[in-house]
Amino acid sequence: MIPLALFVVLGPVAGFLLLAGLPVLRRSGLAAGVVSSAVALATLVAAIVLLVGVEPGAAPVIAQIDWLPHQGEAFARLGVRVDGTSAVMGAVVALIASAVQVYSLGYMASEGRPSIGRYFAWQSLFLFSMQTLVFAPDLLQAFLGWELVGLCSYLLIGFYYQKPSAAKAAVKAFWVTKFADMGLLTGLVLMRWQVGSFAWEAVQPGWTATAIALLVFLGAMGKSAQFPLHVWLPDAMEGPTPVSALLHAATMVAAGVYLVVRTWPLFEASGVALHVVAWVGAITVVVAGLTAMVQDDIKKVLAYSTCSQLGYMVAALGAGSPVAGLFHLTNHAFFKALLFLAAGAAIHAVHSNSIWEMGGLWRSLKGASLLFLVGAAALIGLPGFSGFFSKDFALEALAESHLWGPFALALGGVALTGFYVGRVVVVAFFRRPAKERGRLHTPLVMTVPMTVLAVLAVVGGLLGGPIAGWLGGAYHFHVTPEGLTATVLALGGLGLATWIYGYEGGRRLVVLAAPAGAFIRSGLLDRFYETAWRQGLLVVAHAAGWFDRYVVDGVMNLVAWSVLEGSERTRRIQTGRIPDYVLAVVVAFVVLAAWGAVSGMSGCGSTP
Amino acid sequence: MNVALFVVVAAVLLAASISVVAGRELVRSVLWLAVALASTAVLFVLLHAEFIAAVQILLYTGGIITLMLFGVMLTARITGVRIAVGSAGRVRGGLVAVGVFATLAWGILASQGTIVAHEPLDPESTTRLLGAAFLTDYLLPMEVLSLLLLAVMVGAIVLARRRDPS
Amino acid sequence: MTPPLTWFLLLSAALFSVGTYGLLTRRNAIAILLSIEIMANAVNINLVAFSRCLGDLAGQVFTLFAISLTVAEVVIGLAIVVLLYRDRDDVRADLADRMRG
Amino acid sequence: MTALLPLLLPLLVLGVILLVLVADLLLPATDRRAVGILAAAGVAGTLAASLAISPSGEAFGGSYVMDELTLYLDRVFLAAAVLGILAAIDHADRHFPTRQGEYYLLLLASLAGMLVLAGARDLVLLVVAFETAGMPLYLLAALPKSPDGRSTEAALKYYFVGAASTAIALYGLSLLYGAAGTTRIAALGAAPVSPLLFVGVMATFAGMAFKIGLVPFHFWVPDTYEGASTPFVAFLSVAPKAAGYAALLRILHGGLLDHHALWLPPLLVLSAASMILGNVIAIPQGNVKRLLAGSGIAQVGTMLLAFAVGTAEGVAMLLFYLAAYVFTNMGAFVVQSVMGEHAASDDMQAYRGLARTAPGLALAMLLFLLSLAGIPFMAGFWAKLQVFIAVWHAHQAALVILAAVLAVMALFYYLRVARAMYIEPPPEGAVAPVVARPTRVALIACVLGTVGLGVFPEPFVRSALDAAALFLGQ
Repeated sequence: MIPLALFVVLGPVAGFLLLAGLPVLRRSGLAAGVVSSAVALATLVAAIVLLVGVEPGAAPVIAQIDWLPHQGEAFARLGVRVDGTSAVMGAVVALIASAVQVYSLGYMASEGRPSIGRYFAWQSLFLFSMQTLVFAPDLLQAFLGWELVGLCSYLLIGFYYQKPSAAKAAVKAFWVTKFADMGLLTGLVLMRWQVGSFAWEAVQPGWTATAIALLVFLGAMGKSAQFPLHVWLPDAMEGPTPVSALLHAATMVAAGVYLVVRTWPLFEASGVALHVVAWVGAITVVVAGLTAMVQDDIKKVLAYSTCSQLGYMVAALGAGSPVAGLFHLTNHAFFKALLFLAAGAAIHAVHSNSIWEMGGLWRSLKGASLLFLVGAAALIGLPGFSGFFSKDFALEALAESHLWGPFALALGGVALTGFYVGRVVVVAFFRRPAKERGRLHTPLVMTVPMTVLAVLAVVGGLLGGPIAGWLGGAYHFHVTPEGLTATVLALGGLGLATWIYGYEGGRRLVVLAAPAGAFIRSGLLDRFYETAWRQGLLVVAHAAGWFDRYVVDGVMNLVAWSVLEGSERTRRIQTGRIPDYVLAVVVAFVVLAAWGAVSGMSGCGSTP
Repeated sequence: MNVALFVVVAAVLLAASISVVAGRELVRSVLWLAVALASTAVLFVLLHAEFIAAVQILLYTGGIITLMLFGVMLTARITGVRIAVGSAGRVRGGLVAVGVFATLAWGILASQGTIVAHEPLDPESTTRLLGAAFLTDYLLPMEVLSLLLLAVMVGAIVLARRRDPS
Repeated sequence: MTPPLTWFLLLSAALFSVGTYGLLTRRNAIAILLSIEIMANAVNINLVAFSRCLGDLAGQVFTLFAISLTVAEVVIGLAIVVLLYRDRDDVRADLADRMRG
Repeated sequence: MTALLPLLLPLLVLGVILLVLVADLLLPATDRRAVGILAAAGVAGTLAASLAISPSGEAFGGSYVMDELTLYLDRVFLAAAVLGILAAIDHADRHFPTRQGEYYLLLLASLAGMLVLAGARDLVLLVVAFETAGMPLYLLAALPKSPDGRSTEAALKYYFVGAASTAIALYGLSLLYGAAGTTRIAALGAAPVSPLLFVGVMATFAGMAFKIGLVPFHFWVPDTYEGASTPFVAFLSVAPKAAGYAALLRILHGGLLDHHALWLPPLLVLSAASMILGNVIAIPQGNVKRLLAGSGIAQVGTMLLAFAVGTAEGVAMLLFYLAAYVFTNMGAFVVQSVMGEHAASDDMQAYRGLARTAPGLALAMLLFLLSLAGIPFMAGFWAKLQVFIAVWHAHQAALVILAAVLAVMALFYYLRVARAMYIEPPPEGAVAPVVARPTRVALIACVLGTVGLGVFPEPFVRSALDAAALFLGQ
């Protein structure tokens, strides 16, 4: 079991070193991609074999070496830890990474050859970093992986370095997540100090648990884009679309959720921390969902949607159900990666990110459109699709723990999800296109990985039982009132979007909105909806967007600006004149000497 | 008697030092420094450190003053002997200097009596003991110092040499 | 009888302060060097006075080393000042402010 | 002869100095590149010897000791000197071919002073060694003369701040001697507590802190770094700081640890001030050398934190930090020396698109920057983290948090260089800078050190812990 795990972790780094060390291979372009993808697929096979081999409820298997001595016992260790949680996450990461790398072979084909080599080298490095984090035997190694994925994210967001906006986005992502990481680092130090260990299970009740848990959660908020630290994620969409699918939808952003799942004993020990987690998650669901409603860039819609869905996972954790969190994480990885890849195919075909410039893709890009719709259905949570099961499970967990505030927010988020997904689907795929275009084509190498993900997005609900088993919990699907409510709300949001945006376009999806449609056609509600929509929801959505751009973003910018301005001013005390420099020395001497005289006076005459 | 001598020498020393830092003419400042260093040597004799006093006169007063005058001549157009030196920020400097003195004096006065006086060294044997100390306990700093002096000499010559021969 | 130790220490402190005054107000580089000499001289008075009071030889040894170090330092200072003079025909230290910020 | 065994390393360096002098005499004035190579090889040999020997005890009646601390610090100095000489060889050969012998003589004299300083247990020896380590540096700052006179200005500022500080330090030491009645450091702690003793301690600290570049004794740092020749600055930015800490460790920890509570508060204040102001200085800089100067001020502030807490753990982590800093900071300056030579300017613009024109050089710089920023798997990460932990253990949580926050700020300016290299395109017709062979060797050594200490910190941390524990007798 350990050799397999080691292969899953170290295989990609071998790939990376191969690409980094052999310039010939790196510059060859697609050959580099094939090597990298082959390594990823090999680790996928290993990860699946590993996962199947893990007995539900078995004790974790750990192999590690001492890394850093520290007055007696080892301060840090390196190694792998195989248990249900890491095996599930490892398999999900390997799967999405493989799919994305294979897809990239087609998507990136038109880039320059050295760029392709560079891209795949970073991809391999990312996979290694992520698996280092996933299989980490303790918090310290996880932190190392955590920092490394941050670095890869920075490099991959800035991949199109010619674009100033991409460069800016990369820096911003680094800044915001770094800020959060400092919380995590402080948590680490606090943990080492108070608990004396970096072990996952390490916990000490009382205020320490709360403090450490909140600091760890601050790190998780940064990486998992939780309000108000989510501002970097939409900007991160400047990176290539497959990168968005892998890092910024399926795996890296989920690392925060994974981290909380791993340090679960800590959170369990602190009711306060759990409440904070639940509220932050629920608020993120709604804020990000509202913002997604008014985005024109298809990737931005998906990015805010990712924030929002991560909010569900976090809220589920806050409700005390890591199983629900990890379950939704898995399903979300499938369908959100699928959505991004399909959106990438659309962007690739029409050379624009704007949904208003797409239109009519259903006719011209049949395959990718169908795949997008599958992903959309899973995202909305239409009954039978994967998202339906895991989202309901999360809602159920919130209801069971009587967190009614977050529950209400999360339920509202379901309607918002239905709306913004419906809007994208209708506008980009069914509306009459601005200009006619012929049949567009998606290469097979891109279609196959999407199809695999689509199948998983449909049947992902079946994974609930096994995942719960591996985590030592339980999951049985059963119909609940909150599940039914959620379904109705989702359909309502979808219907509303269809009705508003599908007016002159095709009414093909109107059947989905049939329940709402009957009322709508009555004419009376017509105006009411129109008004409510214009005056109410849209204003709120725009306000959320405005708040995001000018207040949350603005505060970040203000901090950066004032630091810059402050240092510009401070610069002037460096006058360049020797008398001023010497003055500083002498004045400091006087002050220090005065301190010495005062402190020496206190114990005058005594001998130690 | 000694107390009176001390007061006189201290007054001369202080006055000379003030002239060094406050005078308006560089060459005079250098000469005032010579006076200050020489009166310090008298102070050393008062403290029965004759050897140090001798070194002070020979190496310090002689060497430093020569060097300084040399420096003054090198860096001034030697048309006139008067080289005016400006001072700036006198108020600022004066305040800081008063602060320095106040702090140090406070520390010194507050520590009165903490230093226990011992039997003074026998002035006759001091010089001999000094020589022995340099060859035994203080041989290492002596050797390190010689390396430093070598380096400084070579470095200063290279720096001050007018131009690279190449 | 030799005056008490404190007198010597106070004199030395006064000289040290006079030196810092020159250090802070002088503009000519050589004049700054002179001020530093005054400060170094104060140190020597301290050391010899302590040596006398403690009846300890180390103070005098220390003084000799301190004198040597000060001489070495002055040599370096003058070499740099000469270099400065060649560059800009002036030895005012406060004019050397091309680099700042 | 066995009496001199503890002084083996300084004696070996003395031998190298003689070799250099002879070689300088024998070689023709037109080609003296071999002098530098000889010096580097000699110091490298001494470094190898330092790795082979074990502490051999006291010499000269206990005024000097070769203990674990001395040996550890000596290795740091020797490594810095090897790198400093290697980095200077090409520069010296190009800009002052006939004065190479003098350059290395001064550098080696400074090195010998540092080697003795590390083991000094007597105030007289300590101050002589401290000045021997320090004075040649004033000359070295001025020796490779830049045509625009900046090197002279750099040396002038360094010299005057240094000379004023020396006077203050000597004054402080004279008070220490008087208050304790002896020049033996070990006896300082037994002296009766008096204002004079602590005025002496603080004056000594104030007089020596300029060497480390702590705020507010730091003003010379950016100007001198900017004006002096970059290969020399690489050495200056590391070795004298380690020497300053060595001297202060010997005095404060070796002699006055019992009075720790009295000297802790001002040091903590200076540490916080250094970390804050250093970052503030670095942020707006477009000149890479000034940026690194600011960064260095912040870094020594962090080191002072480990120094100030007065525990064996803190001392150990300071020692490890110094070792990590040698490779990391010198590496960054060596890259800068190549870039400055190439672009004839120290502006950050020179780095644009370096990842495309010279990927190896860019990667090396990236590694150094990441290490300075404290990113995992780099030497600087362990250094920072362990200092934080040591300081936390010493119940100074607020300062740990301040340092962590400032570390985030620091990323901003480190990443500006990284961005210029990796994200901005190279200017039209940009060509790769030439890296001379000795410089290349120095760079590879720095990369190996930065990554090596990041991946296998164990032996270094262990020896730092041993050295600190034995030094403090804990």
